Amino acid sequence: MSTIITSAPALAPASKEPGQGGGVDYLNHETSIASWLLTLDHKRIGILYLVAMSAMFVLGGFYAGLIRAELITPKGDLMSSDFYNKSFTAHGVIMVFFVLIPLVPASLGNFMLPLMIGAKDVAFPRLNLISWYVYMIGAGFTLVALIGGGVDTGWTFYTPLSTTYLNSNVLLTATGLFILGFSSILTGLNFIVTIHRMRCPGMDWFRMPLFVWALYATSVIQLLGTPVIAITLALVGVERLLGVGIFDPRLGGDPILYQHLFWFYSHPAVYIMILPPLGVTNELISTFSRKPIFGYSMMAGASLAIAIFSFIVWAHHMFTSGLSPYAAMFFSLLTFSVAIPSGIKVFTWLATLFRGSISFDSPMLYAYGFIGLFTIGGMTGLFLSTLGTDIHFHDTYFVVAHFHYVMVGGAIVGFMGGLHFIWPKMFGRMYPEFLARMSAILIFVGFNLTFFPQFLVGYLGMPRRYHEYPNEFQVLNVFSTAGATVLGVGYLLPLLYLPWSVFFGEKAGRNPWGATTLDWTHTESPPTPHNFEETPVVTGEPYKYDTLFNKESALAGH
Amino acid sequence: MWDFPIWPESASTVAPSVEALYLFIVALNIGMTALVFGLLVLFSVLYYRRADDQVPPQYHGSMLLEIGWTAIPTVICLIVFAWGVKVYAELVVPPADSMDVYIVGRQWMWKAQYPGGQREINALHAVLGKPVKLTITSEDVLHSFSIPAFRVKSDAVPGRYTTLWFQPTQAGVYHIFCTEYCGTEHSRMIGKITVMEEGDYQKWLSEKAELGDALQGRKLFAKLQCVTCHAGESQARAPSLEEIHMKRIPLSFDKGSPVAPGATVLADENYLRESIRYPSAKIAAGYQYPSIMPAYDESLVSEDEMFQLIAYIKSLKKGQTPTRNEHTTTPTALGAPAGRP
Amino acid sequence: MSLHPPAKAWTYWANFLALCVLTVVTWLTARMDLGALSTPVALGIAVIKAALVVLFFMHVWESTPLTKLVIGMSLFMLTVLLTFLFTDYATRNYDVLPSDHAAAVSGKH
Amino acid sequence: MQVTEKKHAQEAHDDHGHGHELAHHFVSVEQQHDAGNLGMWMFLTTEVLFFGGLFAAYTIYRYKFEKVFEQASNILDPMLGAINTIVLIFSSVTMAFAVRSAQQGKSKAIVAWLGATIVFGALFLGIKYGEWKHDAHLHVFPTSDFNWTWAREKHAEGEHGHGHDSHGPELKGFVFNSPVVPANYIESDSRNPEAKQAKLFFFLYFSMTSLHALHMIIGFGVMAVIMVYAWYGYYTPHYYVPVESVGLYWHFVDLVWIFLFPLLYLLGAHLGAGH
Repeated sequence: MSTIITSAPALAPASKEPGQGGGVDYLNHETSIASWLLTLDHKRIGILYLVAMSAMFVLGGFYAGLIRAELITPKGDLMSSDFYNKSFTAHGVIMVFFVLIPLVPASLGNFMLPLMIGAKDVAFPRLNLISWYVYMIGAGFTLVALIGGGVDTGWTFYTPLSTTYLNSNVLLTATGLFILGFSSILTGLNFIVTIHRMRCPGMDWFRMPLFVWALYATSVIQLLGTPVIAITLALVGVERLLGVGIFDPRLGGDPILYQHLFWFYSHPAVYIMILPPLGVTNELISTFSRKPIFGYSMMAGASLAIAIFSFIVWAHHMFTSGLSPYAAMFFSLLTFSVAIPSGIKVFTWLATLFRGSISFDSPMLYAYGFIGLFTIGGMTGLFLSTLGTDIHFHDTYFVVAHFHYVMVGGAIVGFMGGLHFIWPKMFGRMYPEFLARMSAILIFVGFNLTFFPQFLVGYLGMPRRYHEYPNEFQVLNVFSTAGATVLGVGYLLPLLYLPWSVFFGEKAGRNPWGATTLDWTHTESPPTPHNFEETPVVTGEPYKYDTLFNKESALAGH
Repeated sequence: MWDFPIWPESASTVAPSVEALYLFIVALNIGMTALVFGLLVLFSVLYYRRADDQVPPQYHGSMLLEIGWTAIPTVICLIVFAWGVKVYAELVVPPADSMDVYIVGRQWMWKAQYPGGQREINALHAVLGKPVKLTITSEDVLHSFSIPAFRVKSDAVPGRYTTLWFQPTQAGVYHIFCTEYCGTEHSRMIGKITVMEEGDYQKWLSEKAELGDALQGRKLFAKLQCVTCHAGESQARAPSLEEIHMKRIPLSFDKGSPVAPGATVLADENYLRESIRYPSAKIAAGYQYPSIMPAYDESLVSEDEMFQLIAYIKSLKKGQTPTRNEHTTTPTALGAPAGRP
Repeated sequence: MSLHPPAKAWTYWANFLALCVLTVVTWLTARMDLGALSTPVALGIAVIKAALVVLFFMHVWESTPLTKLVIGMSLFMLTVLLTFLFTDYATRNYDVLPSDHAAAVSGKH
Repeated sequence: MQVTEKKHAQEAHDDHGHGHELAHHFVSVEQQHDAGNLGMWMFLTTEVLFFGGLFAAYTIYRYKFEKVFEQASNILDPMLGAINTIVLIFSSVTMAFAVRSAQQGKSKAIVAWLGATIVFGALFLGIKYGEWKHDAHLHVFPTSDFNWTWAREKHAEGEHGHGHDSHGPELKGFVFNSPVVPANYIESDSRNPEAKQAKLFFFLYFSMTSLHALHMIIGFGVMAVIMVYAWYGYYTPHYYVPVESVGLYWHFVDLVWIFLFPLLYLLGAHLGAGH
């Protein structure tokens, strides 16, 4: 067969395909509530996750607001220290476990993965729906504990504080997170099998979009890491219940062992959060500069390398914990190994942009923000992987700033870029572009204003999780809170205009961005229930813009 | 009052080392960030989309560039790592002539004990230019002892000792923070360290003078009936403790002992502590397993008293072990020694 | 026609027999005092038994390279977890160390 | 992306009109089978690391408290462990034959072999229950009831042929009716740091064996469902992924035990044999 393009992509955002509007798509072929709650369609499950996680994000953001409000003044005048501790625990638990970890894989990944590899669905659609219900049940348990009673261990649940000394609802929270872990495992399992077994004919490993590679690497971490945190939390629960001192030195146990087991998962978990946004950014950079990703195989390899390396660096969270100095040096050296593939990614994007045809649609603005914030977040990681400086920075606001740059500046901003990119495919409608760009800029500015001062206050030595603090830290904290307000407005905008656009937005057309992957070229917006009318057969690389914009196809579009 | 510092005071010998490394990484950060942001802006200006159907040249990669941006960061990382280890070595290895101070963390206060027996809560005093070694532990949960102005920090871990040292280079009063979240009043677990001249320090010490730690420990040594077996010359029941500190002890590895053949242990504070809490853990060569010595757990010897006992053992010179008097009775393996008042 | 032709019945019985023999062997060797060797011997036999189960009962002998990769990956991660944990526990200065280590850590100048 | 299209899905449906055998989103029965098989292996990978957390804790504490762990291990009966190993291996064989029957399309044979697997699995759990009951008599359940001094004494008595008649008064209401430990034992145990270490061993012993048992019980449930389906001829040589998956699962349960047996039972076996 010849390699002709059977459906020319639309060039202009507003161009309409014949058949749009009257067709059957996955949104309108069934509309009852039951058809959503019992759906086996990966696209609908992705949206179910999106809704659930948006609610969680708002809740987590609410707690963040409380924390920032308290920290305007050095004295603990707004709330009691107990409530403050419960607030930052709730903020951490919700944001880490219920937002960041499933954020991109479960929503965007679920929606895009089968579309991108030319499959009708994920390998195990029923399991996919079960994952969502497991997520909801886990969330139910945890929210009852967090809001009903409150937990004040911090999201890290360090022993023996969590096992022996606190009378809050640790057990219920741990149960919720234990259950939640299975959601993550099942999603990862589903994705790996889907990528291995469900690719359409001709979709070789090195013809997959890079987002798929990122999801693959993420799923490996989810599969291999999550079970360890599950059993660790189970041990914490048993220790509370039976009074066995598995982590309590008074009873013969070792609190440092808990940290080892906890970070064996929780450090790789950071890469569960950041790898998928890194993958999404590839799609954005390529599409909006109309260039193939520079050094595709190196980029794919870097994702896998990050996934593997992430498992051998965990003890850098423990340099001051009484870790053996030899182990500290060992883990410090290994920690630098993660920096290399991360750097490769940033350089690769820059090289991709070189001599590109760059358009500044809102997803691209988010991608720019992502690259900038991820660079700062990644580079400040050097201070923390280096032994000599980490001792000073450990457990200060410097760490808080660093991981927010990676987790919020990276993961959330990358997610926002991906969401704005995929939105027309999801709902077939465009959002108001001006508001979207405003939001991207507000988030970037607000974010930096919030978290850059925290680097400085961290270098001054302000410890994290402080309800009260010495006066000299106040100015920087006020800046931070002011920035958080701007950031909040930035987040609020999409919460308003995105739902609005589902009903009132302009029709998007099949391929408003001129992207080249299967999800854009071979499905309608929104896609039909089974994605592809006919199974596509791939014959070339994923990013190739010169054939898409030759004269004939440009003419055919008009 | 709104003062607005962005640079913490630099008041110890290690602080400049940490700062130099910090500044080096800051420079790397600025360089890399400037490079990335600069290129982003530059490319945006040069290559923005001028026409809807514009198609740029399609590059697929360059081996040379890719090797370059893998190799150069690797080299930079190795330099930073090596420098980091060098500074870390300064941070973890105290000078031999350091003054010992013992720190016990508990919810939510820091308790300090000086060799002379002086005690303080949430406060510490040090002499300008004299190295101090802190031996830190916790009575309950994890804490972390941090003095930002000195760039030092160490967790307080229940059940074992960690150490930290500093040599102040500037007189003044500096913050002590607890940086490991430890429960409700975590943010109130703070204190002040006062660095003073030698003369002022001696004056302060004498005002606070109590019985010395070692002297207190000597009393405990008799009260807990340690002296019954650790009797100096006669080593039939237990090894002599004279000048044992920082000696390398060959361990018993005959039948039943939990250590590997040929193993030795350094008799540092952690070993002394372990041998009091769990006598059978590592038995000196020549003594049988399990130990006939009762285990002195937290209900018999508090963490404070443990420091006093260890201070005493460290101070024991040849021939100084007191002789047992007629009132001391032998502790039995099952029962505890008589309860403390 | 089946997706995979079934294995010969006798291979399962032979495997069973081998596993039983190894179980008896490991039990007998454990009753002897082999000193430091006892744990490696017991674990070595366990590894052989596990390999027999994996290769023949779980059909990995004739499975795809992918399955072998998956197994290798999980074992690799387990090894990382166990051995990297030991970098800490085996070198902590209050534990029993070879003599030259501790002197370096304890700060003797 | 350069793409051509062809009517692939339709063809696939026409080739295999076996009703339930091919779900709509798969192209072929081979693809469906391989997906199911890979999925199960992935699941087992997570199981390896799930148990791996416990194995890590076991390894560290065994390294730290080697002596006491040996003594504690000596309380367990390696003979029962060995018998149980063989029982479980036998249930693995019957499971292997169940999968083989599925490959051959013999529905009734699947039911028979799975039935045999459940019977031997139940036998294993029965023996395990007997061991736990004995452990309860020795007071080695890692609760506040734990008493190391008592356990060592009673165990030594048992080995020297004094039998278990010399127990104190029976405690009613507790699931195993263990004897009450005299106060002086409790006092001496609380002063003995080794009791804490032994308690850690038994905590790990009970959590590992009960987690293992839990996996077996879950396996029983899955097998029961599969037996019902098999009885009605649901599985064919084209579609037997569920049988194969439960087979892999059961062999994995066997594997865990193969490691638990030496780690828990054989560690101190030479101590007992020396008497």
